[in-house]
Amino acid sequence: MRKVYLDHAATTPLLPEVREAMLPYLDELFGNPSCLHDWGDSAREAMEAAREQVAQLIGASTDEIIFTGSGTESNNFAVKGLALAQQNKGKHIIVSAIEHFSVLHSAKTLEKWGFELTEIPVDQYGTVDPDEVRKRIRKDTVLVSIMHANGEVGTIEPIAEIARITREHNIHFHTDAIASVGTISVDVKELGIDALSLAGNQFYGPKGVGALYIRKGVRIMPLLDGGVQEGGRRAGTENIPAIVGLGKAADLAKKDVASRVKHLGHLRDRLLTELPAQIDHIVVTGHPKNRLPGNASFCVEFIEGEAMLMLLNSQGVAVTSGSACTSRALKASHVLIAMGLSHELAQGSVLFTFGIDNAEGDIDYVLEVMPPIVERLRQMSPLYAKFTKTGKGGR
Amino acid sequence: MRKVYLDHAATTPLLPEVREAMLPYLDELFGNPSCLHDWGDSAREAMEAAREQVAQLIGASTDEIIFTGSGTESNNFAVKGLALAQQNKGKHIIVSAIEHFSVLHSAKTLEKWGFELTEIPVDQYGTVDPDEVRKRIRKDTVLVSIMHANGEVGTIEPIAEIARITREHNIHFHTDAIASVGTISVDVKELGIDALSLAGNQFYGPKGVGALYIRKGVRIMPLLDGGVQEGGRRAGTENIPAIVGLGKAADLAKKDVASRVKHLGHLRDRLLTELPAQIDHIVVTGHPKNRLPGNASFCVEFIEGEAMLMLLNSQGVAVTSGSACTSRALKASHVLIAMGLSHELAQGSVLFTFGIDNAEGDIDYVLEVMPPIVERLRQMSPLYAKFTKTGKGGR
Amino acid sequence: MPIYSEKVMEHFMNPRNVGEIENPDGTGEVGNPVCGDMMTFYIKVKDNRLEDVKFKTFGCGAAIAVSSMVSEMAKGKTLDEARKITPKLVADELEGLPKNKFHCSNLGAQALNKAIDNYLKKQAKRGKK
Amino acid sequence: MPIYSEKVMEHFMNPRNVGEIENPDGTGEVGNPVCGDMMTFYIKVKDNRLEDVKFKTFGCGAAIAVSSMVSEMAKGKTLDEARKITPKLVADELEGLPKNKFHCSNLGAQALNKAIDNYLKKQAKRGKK
Ligand SMILES: Cc1ncc(COP(=O)(O)O)c(C=O)c1O
Ligand SMILES: Cc1ncc(COP(=O)(O)O)c(C=O)c1O
Repeated sequence: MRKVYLDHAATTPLLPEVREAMLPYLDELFGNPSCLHDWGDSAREAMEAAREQVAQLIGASTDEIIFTGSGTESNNFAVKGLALAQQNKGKHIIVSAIEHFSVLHSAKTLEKWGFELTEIPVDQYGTVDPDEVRKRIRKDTVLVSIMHANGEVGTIEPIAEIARITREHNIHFHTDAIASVGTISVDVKELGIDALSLAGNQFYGPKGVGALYIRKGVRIMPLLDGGVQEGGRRAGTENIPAIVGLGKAADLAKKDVASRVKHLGHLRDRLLTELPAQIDHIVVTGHPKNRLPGNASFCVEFIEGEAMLMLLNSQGVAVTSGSACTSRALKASHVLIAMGLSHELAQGSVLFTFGIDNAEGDIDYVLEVMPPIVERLRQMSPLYAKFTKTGKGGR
Repeated sequence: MRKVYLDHAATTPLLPEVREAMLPYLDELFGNPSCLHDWGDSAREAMEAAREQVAQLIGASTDEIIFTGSGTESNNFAVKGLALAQQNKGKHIIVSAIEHFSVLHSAKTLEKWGFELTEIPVDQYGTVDPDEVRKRIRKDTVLVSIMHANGEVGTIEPIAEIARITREHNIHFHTDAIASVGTISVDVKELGIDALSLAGNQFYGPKGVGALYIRKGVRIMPLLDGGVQEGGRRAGTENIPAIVGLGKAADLAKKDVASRVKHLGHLRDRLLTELPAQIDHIVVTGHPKNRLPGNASFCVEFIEGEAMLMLLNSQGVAVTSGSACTSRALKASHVLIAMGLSHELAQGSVLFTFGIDNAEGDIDYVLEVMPPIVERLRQMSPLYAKFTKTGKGGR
Repeated sequence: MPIYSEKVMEHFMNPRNVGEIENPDGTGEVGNPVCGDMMTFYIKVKDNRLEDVKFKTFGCGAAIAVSSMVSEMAKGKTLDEARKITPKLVADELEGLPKNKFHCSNLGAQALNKAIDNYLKKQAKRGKK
Repeated sequence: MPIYSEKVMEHFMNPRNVGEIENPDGTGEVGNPVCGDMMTFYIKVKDNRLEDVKFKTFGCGAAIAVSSMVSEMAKGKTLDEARKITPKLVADELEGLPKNKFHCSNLGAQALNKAIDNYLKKQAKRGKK
């Protein structure tokens, strides 16, 4: 059976070059970069080279890059660390309603710690209106955190516009660019932001490593206290193999970003147009234009996402869904709900995310296996029965 | 030139079996365990098998193991998370004066957040007296955190005795066992503790992964907010290759712990006796009996540790030092100072930590190269000159 | 390690008794799409026995497998016997369900019970007439 | 990537002018072992020129390399010229020092200056006699 991985939003495979770059650091070059002997020297050298590669990818300088253990850690670090460092100035923060939980729940933790939290709504496409941010800024606002691109629906936010507003008001602005860095070009200077999160396993680098860009001069409280690694801002023995892998992935992304955008964009556009041509009562979610090149997300009416996902998996196709049943907490995607979709429609969520290894044949295969799956589940669905009998219950 | 790595306290190399176990997860088995398709299933299966291996190593059950990104993260998570979860009960915590900075600085952060902190002193061997803990327990004490073994001087603490006291008082007890797990046998039930930190790269497993044992029923606040990974207690895409490696390292450690203790203990004892036989004015630091089998730590009078370290490195020998000059913050080891050593003596710190690959020949080599290095630095030392002329300045 | 047992997967992939019964003797509908799952059971009763059981389900793999299993367990049983199909029994027959999916087995048993209630209510009405 | 430049390593591994001068014309001692480094400089002066410079140093690699470099830079210079050996010059000659080791170059220049001070004080005393 054909095996087609279309869940690159969840995690990406390692590029062979990335794996090759890592291997020596899982072997004889196992040193700890804090050490002053040869083993430490090699590790330090590798780490600083990787820092340069990551800095290059996003247009930062090396002393603005802090390595972390994951995208989630970068987001927790940024949101909590930037807010706590400024609590004498004010205790109000702003995030969007469609942030990843690592931002949203960090913000809620700050709420427990005495901060006030404003969630900015989004429109039907999942876009944040910069004016809405402007309206909600208060005298005591110290941090705005709005994601660069949403991994679930692919929508790219107008970060540069928002950053212009936060700069006018002298408020720190963090953006979660975990879903975008390495896939589309991201430049911290062009965006004009103060902090940015990225993660290795979103662009063919390893798991267990992320980075936080933090603009020179911006103060942040550590999330991980301990030794003086990373200039005292992030303690703990550095994960050198993963850091080296992240560096290599950054290097390759920088070189290949234009061709990635083109290749992924083509696959996405095919699926976005051809799947609805074959299946009735299916809705594209996310922004029609400003969206990640690899993201094709839909809601299929009258059926539920987990069942779709499992039947696709039985045909060798790996996808994900924002339905309540697929989440361990049994809640429909907060992103889809914030975009104004009904819970019923959100239940039919299915998300295809492409990677650089996917090819035309993969789209053909999806177009072949998906319609019968939808048909089969609809034949089982009491909602579809009601709709076909009464014409009611559709959108 | 012979290359002899004697800095296993800083980090250990990967065992070949560990590396082999990891490789498939850096390759085709790259899935995210939160996903419901085949790629996710393989990742989840590997992760749960590793959890079982780690649980086995320390006598815990699988639902008591939370994977983290490092030893430092485990310590931050435990200290902050256990204290914050109980702040309605009380706001006093107790740690020892020789904790690793990831515990000590976490405790200081809690102090900033309104907790009160008591540091327990240690004796000349770095041992915590359980009675000192008992004396300092207050009505509002909610957490005691004392390390199982100190990585710098090797001293093993009387954890079971202390745990008996904290249990009497119904206070949670966390122990940082990062320096001991995998090297000596550690059983959470025998120790009678509520939480325990361990890290992969201390026992031939990978960097970038740690674990926190947390006894069933003990509540903890997350350090990393976000998704519902690890039962909602530690968010972020799991670092599967590293987790698999940690599991394998745990499995090997469980099998080999007795032979490791014997082998390392023998090397340690040789150096602890033979080096002072060859070099005058050298002091063994740490406990003479209750000490980690791989740890031989000394202070050499009249000379400074970084210079020793560099000259040893020029002979191919990798060691570490607790001298002020070797620390990026230019402070002598707080452990040595807490044990009552003078700053002058602490400057002469040199730490040899053995690993399972070390052999008799490595000791012979150290005994060959070390005395001339000490002699050479002493010839350069104004303190030594003063001592030889006046007999003053020695201990 | 799939989250579902082999038995759940088998029933999900090949669900028994999917469909509607024309002129059913009783129907039971539970759940709603907001909370994720929705099941409608149709029964045909003869001599106090479930001669036929069919269902339609909107929901996850567990919901579909539970529906299939309940329909299979119920078919041929007397109404009293069918009442004794508890969520626990259904989950056991399916070789277990993930903790967060256990509510699906509640739904299945409920839907069947509702269909029986519906049948009995209709009977009572008919008796009155 | 070693933390030290090649030049620092070279001076550390082969320090010039280690030792004491018998009956020195001046000595300068700076630092103390608590803060990590301690240096003693010995000078021999002839015709207002540093005819010989020697040192003893307790300290890290940087401290030893700095001592060696300062001694080498100073040797043969007039006292006035030797006064102009600034920490910055020393660090530059050593092809840089890690940020947290820059204080070592201060110590080196200070010790030399102290030795010159000591020489001048002795001269002044002798002059008075
Ligand atoms: C936008 C965004 N933020 C944060 C994360 C969290 O990353 P991780 O789970 O790897 O820590 C993700 C993961 O997909 C993401 O897409
Ligand atoms: C006792 C102890 N605790 C904590 C740590 C911190 O571990 P890491 O730097 O790997 O996070 C170490 C590291 O050597 C240790 O020895």
